[in-house]
Amino acid sequence: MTFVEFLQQLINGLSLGSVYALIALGYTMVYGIIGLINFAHCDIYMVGAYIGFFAATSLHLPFIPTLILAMAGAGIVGVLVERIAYRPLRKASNISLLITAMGVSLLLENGFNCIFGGDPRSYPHDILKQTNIELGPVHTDSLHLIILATSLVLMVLLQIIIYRTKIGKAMRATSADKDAAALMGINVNATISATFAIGSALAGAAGVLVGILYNSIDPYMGIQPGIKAFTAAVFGGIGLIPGAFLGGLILGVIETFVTAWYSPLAGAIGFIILIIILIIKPSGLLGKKVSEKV
Amino acid sequence: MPLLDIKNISIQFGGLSAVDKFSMSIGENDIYGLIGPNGAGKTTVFNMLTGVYSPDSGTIMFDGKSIAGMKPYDITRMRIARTFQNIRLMKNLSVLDNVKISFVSQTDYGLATSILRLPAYFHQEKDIEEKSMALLKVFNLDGKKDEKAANLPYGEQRRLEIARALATNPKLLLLDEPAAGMNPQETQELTELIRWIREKFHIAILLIEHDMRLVMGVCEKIIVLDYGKIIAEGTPKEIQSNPKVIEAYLGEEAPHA
Amino acid sequence: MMKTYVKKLVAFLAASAVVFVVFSLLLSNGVINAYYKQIIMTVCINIILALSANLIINFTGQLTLGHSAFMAIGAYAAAAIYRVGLPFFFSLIFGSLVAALFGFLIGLPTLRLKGDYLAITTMGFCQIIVVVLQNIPQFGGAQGMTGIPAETTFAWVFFTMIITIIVLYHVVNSRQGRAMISVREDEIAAEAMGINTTHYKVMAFTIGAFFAGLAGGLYAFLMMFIEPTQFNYFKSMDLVIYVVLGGSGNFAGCIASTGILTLLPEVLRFLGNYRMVVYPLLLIIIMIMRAKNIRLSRLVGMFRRTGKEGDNNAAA
Amino acid sequence: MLKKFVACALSVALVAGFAGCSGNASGQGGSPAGGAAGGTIKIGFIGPLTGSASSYGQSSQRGLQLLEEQTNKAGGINGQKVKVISVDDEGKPASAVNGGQKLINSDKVAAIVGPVTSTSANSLAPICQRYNIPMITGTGTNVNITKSGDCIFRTCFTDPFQGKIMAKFATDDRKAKTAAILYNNGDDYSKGLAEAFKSSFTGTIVDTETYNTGDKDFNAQLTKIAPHKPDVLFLPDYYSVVSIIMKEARNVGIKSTFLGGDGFDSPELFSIGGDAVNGAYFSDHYSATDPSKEVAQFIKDYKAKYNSDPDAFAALTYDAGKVLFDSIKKTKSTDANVVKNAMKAYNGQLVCGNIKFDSDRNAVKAAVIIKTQGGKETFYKKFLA
Repeated sequence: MTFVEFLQQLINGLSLGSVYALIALGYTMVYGIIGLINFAHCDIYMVGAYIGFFAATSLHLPFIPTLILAMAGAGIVGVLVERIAYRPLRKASNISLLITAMGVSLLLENGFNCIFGGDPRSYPHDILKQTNIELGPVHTDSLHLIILATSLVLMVLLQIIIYRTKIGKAMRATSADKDAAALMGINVNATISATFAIGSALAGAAGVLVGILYNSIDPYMGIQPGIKAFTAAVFGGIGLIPGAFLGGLILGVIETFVTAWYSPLAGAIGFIILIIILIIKPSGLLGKKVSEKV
Repeated sequence: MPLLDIKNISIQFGGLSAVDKFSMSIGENDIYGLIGPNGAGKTTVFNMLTGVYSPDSGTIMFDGKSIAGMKPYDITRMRIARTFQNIRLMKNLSVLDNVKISFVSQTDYGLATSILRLPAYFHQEKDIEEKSMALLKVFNLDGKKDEKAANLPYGEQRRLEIARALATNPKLLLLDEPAAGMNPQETQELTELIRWIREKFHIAILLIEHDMRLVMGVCEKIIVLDYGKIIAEGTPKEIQSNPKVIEAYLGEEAPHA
Repeated sequence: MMKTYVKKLVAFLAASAVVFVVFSLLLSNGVINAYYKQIIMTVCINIILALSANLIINFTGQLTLGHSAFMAIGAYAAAAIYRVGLPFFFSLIFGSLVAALFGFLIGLPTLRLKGDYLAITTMGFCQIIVVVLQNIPQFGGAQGMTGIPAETTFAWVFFTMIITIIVLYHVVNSRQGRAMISVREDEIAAEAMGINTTHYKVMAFTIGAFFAGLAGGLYAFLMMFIEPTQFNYFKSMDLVIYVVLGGSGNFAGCIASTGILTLLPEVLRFLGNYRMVVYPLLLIIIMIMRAKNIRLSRLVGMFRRTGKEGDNNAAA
Repeated sequence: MLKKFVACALSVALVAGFAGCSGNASGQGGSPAGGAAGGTIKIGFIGPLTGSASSYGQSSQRGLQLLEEQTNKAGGINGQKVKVISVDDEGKPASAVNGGQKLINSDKVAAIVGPVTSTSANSLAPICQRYNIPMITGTGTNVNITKSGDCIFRTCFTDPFQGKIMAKFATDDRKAKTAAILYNNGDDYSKGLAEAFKSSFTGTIVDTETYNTGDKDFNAQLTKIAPHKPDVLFLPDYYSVVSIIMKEARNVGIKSTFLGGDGFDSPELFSIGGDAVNGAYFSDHYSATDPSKEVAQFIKDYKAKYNSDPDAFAALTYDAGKVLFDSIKKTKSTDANVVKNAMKAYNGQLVCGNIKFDSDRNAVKAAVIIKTQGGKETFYKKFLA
């Protein structure tokens, strides 16, 4: 593997990683605040892609309005899912919430398959020009850079929201202890809805961008990237915004180099790393160790 | 040779020495109290004794063997039992089942015996049943043997936790603030109970407690800890009048009566 | 103590024999055609799987999302060794032992983890095993293993289920079972009572893996064809759903919920395309009902309540 | 404890009974001769109508339903109406077996068209063989499927056949010395074709890389292949995946000619892949621009019913149904043994070319090589391996 090839694979890794990071942000936010492995998150990503698709094709909207419409739409779906399916289970055990999330995931996937059919659809070609960028011997393309930039911007934006705004403080309080937060006068339900709104909007944005990048969307597009992004979120330290971003990038790079080395292993490498990390440092790369007081 | 002999154990958490050269020894049938203001290191000493932490230095000899750094379940098998400050009962299980669990480490029939229901299973289970019921009768909880542990009133939950600890047939019983949250009447009953346990089970007891009525009423010897160091040792009367103890508790020089 | 136990066991075996005879008659004279026989046998296999997962999830309180990996190992090991010439019964046992070994190997490192982290790690292991199986040429890789003879009959499946129920019931109602339940209730208190919690978690994992392997072996010789993605973590999720809806810790609830939830997709077949929309919808509704304390097992209870016994708990 | 168990077992039996009568209610009583009860001939269809392979299943179903409509409009077979009963196997072998058992034993179908995916076909074949129900798949290319017995037929190529064709095409027509292969290690169709190509390609295979179902980023593999500069890059997978690979390959600077199998055939190939897809060659059963009247008629009828262009799945399943319907018409009976023999002796000109069966009941037919040009599939060459 020549140096140029190494550099190119690094760029490939970062591009793939930026896609994972973008989706992982939503996962880590929802998990960080209400401790739920939201299986349905990757399907809200799919819903966002479809809303963007219809905005771009039937409403002929250019890129920015499509993106905003998709984020808004996905946000609303996220809030509805939380309001209808998750809120009644707020007191229930963790496993019941997990199963309900699984149910919502299947409902969204098969529902969309029933309504829109399973055939892949693609965004109009001119919605976001994908130009090839040559940096000397190595190359990348404008779309991957946009995705990397978007996930960076969204990460910073999220950090500001969470650590600089009132709603952010409410989120952190709810994440620390729902009941205590309620005692402090924080409207826990509104905070959780806000978390889902933001997390789902992120998923919507990811859906549109990735839908355009690979130029194909289908009702089951969320499953595979969902697992990878979720692995990245845990890998980076579940519940930590920078963790999701870092975890996504590192996972992308590692997966790319393993694929380059011996590709049949690529499918499992994401999980192998995850397990090693979890056994050595259960709270992930950036997470801090939380031991139970006797 | 004392039952328990602790020599100069200390432990630091991130540079802050929680316990500094703590030494103490208890005989076969003594009741000692360990008191001190909050954060003095009482529970840390307890946790070192029960294997939750292992001391940075010093030795803990129990029954002639060193137990520093041993795993909690091994220490229990060395016949040291403990209760918890915030009563860790098995809430969803019945009172009887809570006690039966203590006999797991004392019985030895294997998995195959369980699966095939060989005679050894029935003998040992009958034995467990009888011992558990006997213990519950002694703590007059036998009437509520099928009651869920969570449904018991606070006083009875504390009694069940002590009964469960005694079920592991200990030589030394460690009580972690047993009177916490108890009204005077319950504390009085607890004092009787502890005295009675010592007579009936011939065991040593080490008690951490803030409730002075209980400590003074029950303990033969009291050790006072402050900022991880022993500042006083002696009989209840000596401790009551010791100026350093009062200062540690009340914070300023006591007016000379 | 022994007397009551023997009485209960004999009554249970008698009842099972009655059920077996009833079903065999229905099968032989065609009232239950091959389609329902296939489903009922799948129900029995799922019950073995659910009970083994129940031991880990409900009794020992360790949420595993990778239980179907042991089913895969059992299926492939049994099918492979059978092809080498081992008779059917010993192939099943071999498959189960290999699965139990993996249960032990996977259990040791992961069982230090708690709650969600354990769930994620076991899910990871499940996907790794699927990828590994896809890369073993002798097992046919992604094309799967064809030509497995149909050795599994209704008798095999039914009696294996009965034996599984008895064995797991015996484990739960013994000192080992009590130790596992104490781990679920409060691990720190259990350690303070002299129980090596890791030892019993790994034991629960290994026993669970053994029976999952056994169910996998029966599945392979029922389906006559196995391929890796059948056993991915979606299958584990099905098991978690059966176990959780079965109610915490009682055998009858777990059996009932597994039976009903295995039949549900088949009963809903008349819905055609909407089947896979209605099924998750029902799932969500059941979970919400459950949270509002309208328990599925109690629903079934109301439906066939005879005695006065309440929803008694673990050490039934 | 025991009382509970007996109660549960009875409740499970009850539910099974309920399912039983609901099942029987839909079929008008079990008649001995398969599905020929009274007015209608019942034919089963199995395919992934949900799950990640749902677009292939739905497309195949549309093909068969088109044939059903045409046949019934023309008075059915020997005066009897045809009724297609569809079952969704979610792309899972276990559901295929359950679904198949339902069709055979509850709906009492005369024969089964499908399953669509090889894994489901492999799992259902032995069961159809055991119940002596003819099963004909239009799209299951795994070579083991028809080995289950004489009831099992296939109207598409087998993986080895198609792999051999593309290997010969690469060396003879494209004069390729070096080749690279990129295939889905988790998919039976993709792996089968890749291995067949590898074994019959006379040139040197410079690199073989794999990916998994659901992957959409192939830059890592393509960057590794690029320096080898292979003459041809063989991509044995379905259109929804290969279109993305070709686009990314051009971005990575790979200039090789793309080769593939019948999985390429779909109008979506161009809408997803864009310009990168042009200049590729793939083997297929028929060409949309083939002047034969069967092809033209099929495309016209398909467009009329669904106002979209058919893909290979629709055409192949249409043909599979046609072979079955013609055989039942010829023998004037739905008895399995009679129909089976008629199908074995079948020789007809269908949408996907002339079809007759070899001793293993695999279709023997000429392959067509299609070239993608200017956003359209164009007929390039007929090819008899």
